Amino acid sequence: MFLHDALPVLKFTLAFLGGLGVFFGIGLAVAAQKFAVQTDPKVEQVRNALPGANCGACGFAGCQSYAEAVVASTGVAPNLCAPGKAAVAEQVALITGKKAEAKEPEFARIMCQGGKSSAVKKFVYEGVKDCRAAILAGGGDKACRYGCLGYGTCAKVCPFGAITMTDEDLPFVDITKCTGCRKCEAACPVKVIEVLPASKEVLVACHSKDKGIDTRKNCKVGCIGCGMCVKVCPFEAPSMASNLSRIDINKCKSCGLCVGKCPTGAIKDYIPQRPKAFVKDNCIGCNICQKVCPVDAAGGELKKKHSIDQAKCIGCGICTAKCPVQAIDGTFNAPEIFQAAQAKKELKASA
Amino acid sequence: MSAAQKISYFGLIRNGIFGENPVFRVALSLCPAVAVTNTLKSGLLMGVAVFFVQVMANISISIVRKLIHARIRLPAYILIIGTWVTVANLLLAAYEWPIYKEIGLYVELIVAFAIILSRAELFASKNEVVPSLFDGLGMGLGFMFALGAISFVRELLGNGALMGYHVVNTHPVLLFALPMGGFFAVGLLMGFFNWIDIRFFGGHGASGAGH
Amino acid sequence: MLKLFELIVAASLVNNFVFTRYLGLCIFMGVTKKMETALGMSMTFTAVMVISAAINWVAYNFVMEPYHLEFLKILVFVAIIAGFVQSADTIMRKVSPGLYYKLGIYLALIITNCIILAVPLTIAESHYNFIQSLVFGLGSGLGFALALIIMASIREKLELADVPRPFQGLPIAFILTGLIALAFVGFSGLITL
Amino acid sequence: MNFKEIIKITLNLVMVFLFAGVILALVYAKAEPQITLNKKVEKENALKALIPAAANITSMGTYQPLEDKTAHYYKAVDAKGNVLGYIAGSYSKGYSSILHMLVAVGTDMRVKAIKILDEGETPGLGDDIHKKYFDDRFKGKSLDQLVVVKDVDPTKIQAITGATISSKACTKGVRAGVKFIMKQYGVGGQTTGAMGNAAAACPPAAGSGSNQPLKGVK
Amino acid sequence: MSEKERQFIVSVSPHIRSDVTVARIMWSVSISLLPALGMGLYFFGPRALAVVATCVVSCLVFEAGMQKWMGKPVTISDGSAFLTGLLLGMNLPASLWSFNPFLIHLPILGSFFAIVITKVLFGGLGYNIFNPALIGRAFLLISWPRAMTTWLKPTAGLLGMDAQTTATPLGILKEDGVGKLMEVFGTRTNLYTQLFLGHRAGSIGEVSVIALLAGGLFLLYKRYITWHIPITFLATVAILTWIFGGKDPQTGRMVLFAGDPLMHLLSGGLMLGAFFMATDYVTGPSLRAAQVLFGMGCGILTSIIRLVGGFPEGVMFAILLMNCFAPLLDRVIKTSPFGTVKTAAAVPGGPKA
Amino acid sequence: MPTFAGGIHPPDKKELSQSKPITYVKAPKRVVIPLRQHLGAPAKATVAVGDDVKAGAVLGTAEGFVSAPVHSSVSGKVIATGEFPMALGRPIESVVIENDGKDEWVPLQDDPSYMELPPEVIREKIKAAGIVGMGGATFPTAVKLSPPKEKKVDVVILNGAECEPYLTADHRLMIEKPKEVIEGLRIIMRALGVNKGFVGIEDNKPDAIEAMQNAARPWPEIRVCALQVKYPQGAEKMLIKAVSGREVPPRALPMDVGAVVQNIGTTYAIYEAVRFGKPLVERVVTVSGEAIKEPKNLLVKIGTLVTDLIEECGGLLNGAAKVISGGPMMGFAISSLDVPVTKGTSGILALPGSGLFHADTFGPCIRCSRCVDVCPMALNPGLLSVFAEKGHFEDAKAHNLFDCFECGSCAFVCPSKRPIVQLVRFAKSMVKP
Repeated sequence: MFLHDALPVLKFTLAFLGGLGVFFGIGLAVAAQKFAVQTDPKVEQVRNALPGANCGACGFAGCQSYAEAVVASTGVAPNLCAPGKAAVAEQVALITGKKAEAKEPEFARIMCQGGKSSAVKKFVYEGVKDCRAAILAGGGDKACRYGCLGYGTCAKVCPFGAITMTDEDLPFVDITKCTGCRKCEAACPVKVIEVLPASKEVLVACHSKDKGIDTRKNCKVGCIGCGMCVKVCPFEAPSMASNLSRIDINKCKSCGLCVGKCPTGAIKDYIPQRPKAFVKDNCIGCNICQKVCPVDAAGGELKKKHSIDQAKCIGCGICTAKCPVQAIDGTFNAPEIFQAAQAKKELKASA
Repeated sequence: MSAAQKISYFGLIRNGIFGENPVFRVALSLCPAVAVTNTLKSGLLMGVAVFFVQVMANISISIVRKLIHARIRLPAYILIIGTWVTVANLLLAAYEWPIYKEIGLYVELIVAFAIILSRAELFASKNEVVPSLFDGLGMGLGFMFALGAISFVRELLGNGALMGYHVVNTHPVLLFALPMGGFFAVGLLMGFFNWIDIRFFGGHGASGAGH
Repeated sequence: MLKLFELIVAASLVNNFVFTRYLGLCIFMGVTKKMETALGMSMTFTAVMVISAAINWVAYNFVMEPYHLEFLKILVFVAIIAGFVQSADTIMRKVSPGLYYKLGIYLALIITNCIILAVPLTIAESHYNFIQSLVFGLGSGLGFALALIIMASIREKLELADVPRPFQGLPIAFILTGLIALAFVGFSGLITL
Repeated sequence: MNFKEIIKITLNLVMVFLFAGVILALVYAKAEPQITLNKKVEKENALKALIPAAANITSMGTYQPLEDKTAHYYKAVDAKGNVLGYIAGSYSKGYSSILHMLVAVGTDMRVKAIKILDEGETPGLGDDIHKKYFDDRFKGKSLDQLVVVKDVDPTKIQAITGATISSKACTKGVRAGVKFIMKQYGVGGQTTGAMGNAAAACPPAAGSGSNQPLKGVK
Repeated sequence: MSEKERQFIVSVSPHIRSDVTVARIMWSVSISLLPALGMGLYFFGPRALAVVATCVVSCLVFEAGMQKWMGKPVTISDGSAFLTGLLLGMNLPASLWSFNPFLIHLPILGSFFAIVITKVLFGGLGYNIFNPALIGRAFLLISWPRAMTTWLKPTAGLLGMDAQTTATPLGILKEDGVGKLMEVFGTRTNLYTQLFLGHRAGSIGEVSVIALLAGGLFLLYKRYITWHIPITFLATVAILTWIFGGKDPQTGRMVLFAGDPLMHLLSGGLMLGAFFMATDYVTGPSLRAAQVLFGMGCGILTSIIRLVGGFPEGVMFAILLMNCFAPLLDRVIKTSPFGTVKTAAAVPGGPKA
Repeated sequence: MPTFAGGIHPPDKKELSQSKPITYVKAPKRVVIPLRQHLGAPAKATVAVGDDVKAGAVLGTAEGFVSAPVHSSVSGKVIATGEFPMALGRPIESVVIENDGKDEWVPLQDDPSYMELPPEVIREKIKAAGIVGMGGATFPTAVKLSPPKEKKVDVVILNGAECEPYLTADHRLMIEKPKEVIEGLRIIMRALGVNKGFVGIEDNKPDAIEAMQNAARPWPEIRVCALQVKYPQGAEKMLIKAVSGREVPPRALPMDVGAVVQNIGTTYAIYEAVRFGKPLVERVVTVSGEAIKEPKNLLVKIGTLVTDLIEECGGLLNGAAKVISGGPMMGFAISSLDVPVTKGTSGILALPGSGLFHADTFGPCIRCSRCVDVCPMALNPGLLSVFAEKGHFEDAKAHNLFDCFECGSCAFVCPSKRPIVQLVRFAKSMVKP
């Protein structure tokens, strides 16, 4: 009964729709064939990753336009597709090569510690609170012309909110948010920001090339070029050039020896808590550690198990390196040294 | 259905309501969010219509996904969606006539909603029937939730009523009952949710297309 | 003639699709971020609107009404528009790439714009004749173009504003659209059709 | 792409179309009677509400009230066949929309009740024309009393505060309806369709038959 | 501090500035509105005062509260929120302050819409797209149309608590035509005089043309505003209403060149709008050429709405609509920098001193 | 009265020093002479520590076409070379000479027939004297006087506008040395082969106009014209517009419209160089401001430290908060008084803290268009400042950022007290022209 009612409707419907189908099917197929255009395979790939809803939320005229734009221009972000969200963004980024391969993370490091209380200002600056603008007025108000101006341009340009300004008017980098994108480095007019590998955690936080006496006049925490760090470093990492010490990050082992020796505190140690050395039971009491310890932390009676004063130890690892029986653990280089010793032993054994 | 699958299906639904809410987060399908949310009832009914179309479209596209030629994927999907929209339209007209008279045009326009097409392409055309069903459920529910929230605010402010029952006995803010009040309601709600996101969950507060 | 003029004014200003009928919002919010896209979209959209009004009028009045297939209108309208847009897209890309990159790329956006469907539906419901349908399509297109251009120019200006963070992007765009809609109330009662 | 591809695409599309067609045709066949019924019931209810005592309300044909529109008019009789009154559809140009209304007129040619079916007047102001307090102002008014005034005057139509245009438009529409009914059925008027083209020529929109009396629905 | 250690101030030039500040402009505009406000209070009594005071106070509270909440410096002393409140209050009917407890909050809600939605959400002073006071009024008009179109009869009494209500001149014109207007006001001279002095129904601050003109001329004299917007606005309205404003009293059809421009200039909120609202710096275009177009646009839209549109008064919507177009005008109309326009080359005779 | 469009009327404050005759300052014990006092390449040092030099001796030679040599302003011994602080903030390579007090000069040669010299010789003399634009721009004058062949220069304009408030150096020079200035103008005209000369003087210096008119009377080709008082009337392009009616297109030079503009002080220096062969080693400097005990116009040896000048004028009053090198509109604030006067220093102003404008806070742009009205270059400075503030430097560039010459009129009138000039300079530093 019901079907009987529906039949005439069905008849017309199917006839009409079938006709439309044939018309469009042939039309579209022929059009697609006759007017085929060669496209960049990458564009095609991106296009397929996109939802294809042509919603326009990305600000481009549909998915095809966005795909073309994102492949063609490095300035177009891969995460503009709103319906696609993170998953699509990831795919697009991979296809377009906008996401770099995994490598050691890098962080922005501020190479100045001359905050409000330690650096001298040469005048009272009035004007736009932006370092790039402030430097146009008398070259910046810090007496030291290598110092951080402290008007927070880096914090402003950081796309990740990783930089905040401290009470000392110095930038503080939150390394959990910092991606090493170098935006701040590019924006800083005094070039006081360097982006360095995350593992390099002992740095001379000063760029002053002034003579030591001038630096001292301008700032309490500047590098005065005294050369103490050069003398104390076991790895020959720091070197002096134009009144400024510079640590070669390829040589530096982050032992932290220089940090304590620097008379002005210009060398900054980014390791929040230094490892402390401790003596293992296989100590033979040779006293070598006592001799090499730069901070007089190691000691004890000869032939007895030594101990290390945890309050003094800076975890520099010299004792670990010098200990003939690898009895001191806990320093930054301990695993490395133990491994080397083990390899040596095996080599000997095999020979 | 294993326990692990259940969780992921639940995840799909939750994703639709919160993570990728089609209105507040993805910011698509905005016209009905503005136009038919002046009362809770029509808002919810519109939500039901979209829910129905989304679920049915997801299912049917998932079924036929391997048969459709790549060249005509888009037209074919639109046709499938159009079919279900017509079905929803006819059913509403037959069984919910009074409300249908108000929201009819917008039900017909569901066919042009980017959200349905984009879920079809993004999800249903790449997944099996059951996950597609749950994705449709999630998106549909998310849409219903959003429309419910907007129309709740608007009916309360604009008519001093909820589901047609007067709850506030004052001269209401007529603006919110008018369609243009939808713009303000949607804008303010979006801002409000962003504010919550920033204030309490440390989010970036970027909603949808508005990067 | 006056009637047709009134129809254009009504469709573009008094009953502006975006500000008084609340349609086409997704595209509206998407393409008004840049003036350039807004302009391209306006032109393409207006053209497609007129053509689609014509084709759909023919289909509706010569096929669907005589055979009582009105209930298929959604499906048929959307199929016709999708087919037309897709072939126009393909052909244009090959025949005139210059024009394509200026205007053609916006064709893709049109299919997910509800106005493109609302126009033939309104025409079908109001029983406009052929000329009236064309004029209505033109008016609607112009109205949408006007909305896009106004919005794009305002949003360009908003780029420089200190909008509170939770409201940046879409929320403020919505409130802005609401305010424009409030201003467009001034046109109400101008023409009664 | 070759010929086979073309065929494949075409078939593909045709399949989708046909598949859609089947579903739609079936749903439509099921839903269509109900939709028709919905429309019919709605119309009947509207008519019935105007003259609740009537048992039968019959469409008597169409006429042209205002604004180039065509409207139906009806006769209401009770169970015994006594004429209770007449109802005329009417249109009028309001402030921002065309008003569509029904006007019920008693045999004494006074307004019994009116009902606004469709309007798009200013919310909160002009759209009060479909509120009861305003519609009640028409009750019992004769044609010459259908005049809008701004002060309180129970013998005339008092305008809605702040919406004189809408009030006037509404009254104009009612007048058109009353005028037509008077011309048709009033004292001295003919009892048959004056325009000649009455009943049969234009079937009522709702019913499928011609001028069959619409059965009152409870 | 010894002479040697003294630290000087360094900033980029110029090192001297004029004494005109934003606060001074805002407060001057506020002061120039006082005569009109005074006339409004004189005609509409204490209720008018209550409406304006509520608007001013709530605008200040909303601005200060939002700034505090968002952690920005509180800048209400610059007078911009005060001015917004004042303008909003002066754009409302005095009847808004009534004994109806449901309506008392309207000025407060209007202020909320004006300050928070229109201004603060867009970034505060300098960034709003629309004139806050007008949006506040439009919002109230849409939401409470009845309350917003109930006009008190001007009584010139100080105790106008239960004064009668009546229609505004433009309302009468729209609904009943010129005939009725003449009936109410008697003679044309009387009509003009009443409109000029402000003895008519209307918003609190818009009625007295003479007081508004005084304020507007003061602003022009002080150069806080320029002629570009107000004069083109007024001129356009005058010309258009003169051309298209005439109606045949019998047939009601339009008669060209028979309008009454003076009546249109003096009535409604035109003076208030032209001198105080359309000239808002923030929401108008910034180049003078664009401002002329802006003023013309305002005039055209006002005339259209008054003559053929739905509302009796079109100034508010005209300005809001032109606010939408201002960024576009700014974008299209650009300055031609010095030297880009070819001038008649070489005048070796030198200048004529 | 002729002028240009736009401009402002700042309080001119010239009464502080305009009636004070130019007084000669005794050469200080020590002078610091920077090797770069001009636009272009720095001069190359030709002396070393320990050398004895005479006044007028060359300390550094010009390096390249756009450059100028630097001469010693005193006789004595070179006691140091190296970087020394300059008024602009950044240290600059300089020569420090201890004055032996003998004031011994290198031999100078008076050439009374200087008007018969061929143009090339004139240019050569000017170049050798190290003359640069002394209004502040410090563009090497010899370069300005050597237009390429295709650019036909037909008018020379002397800039007597001195529109900056406080400054009266040129004003005094015109009153006290009108004959010499006119001679200088004639030399320039001869060097350029031009027979039309104008002297543009703002109307607030009637005595200068009169003196110059008297001095110019014998020469019909020279005309002294009074100009409307308006800042920045003395800007090259504005002056050309006011005097000749010609507009110099953006990024073009005055010579592109056939005009050459010279500062009064420069013209005087040209006269001295061409007539006597005297290099540019001294200049007139106005020392003024409310925080100076006795404002004066001083004839100063280049290289004299600002401290010495201020002492000469009785010292700073208590409460001096800002010291400016140049005028208050375009000069720059200096942070230390131990900086030398250079060829471009037209004035030293000391302003007291009370009543001083503080630029540390400013409001948002309210788009009042005052800056648009006053901008002599017809730009939209407010918009440029917003672009710079929000980091839209490319947009700023598209709105003719680089046409701005930083006259400061916009910042002067801005009711929001926005540091528009700083923002413009900021934007300029962020994008390439």
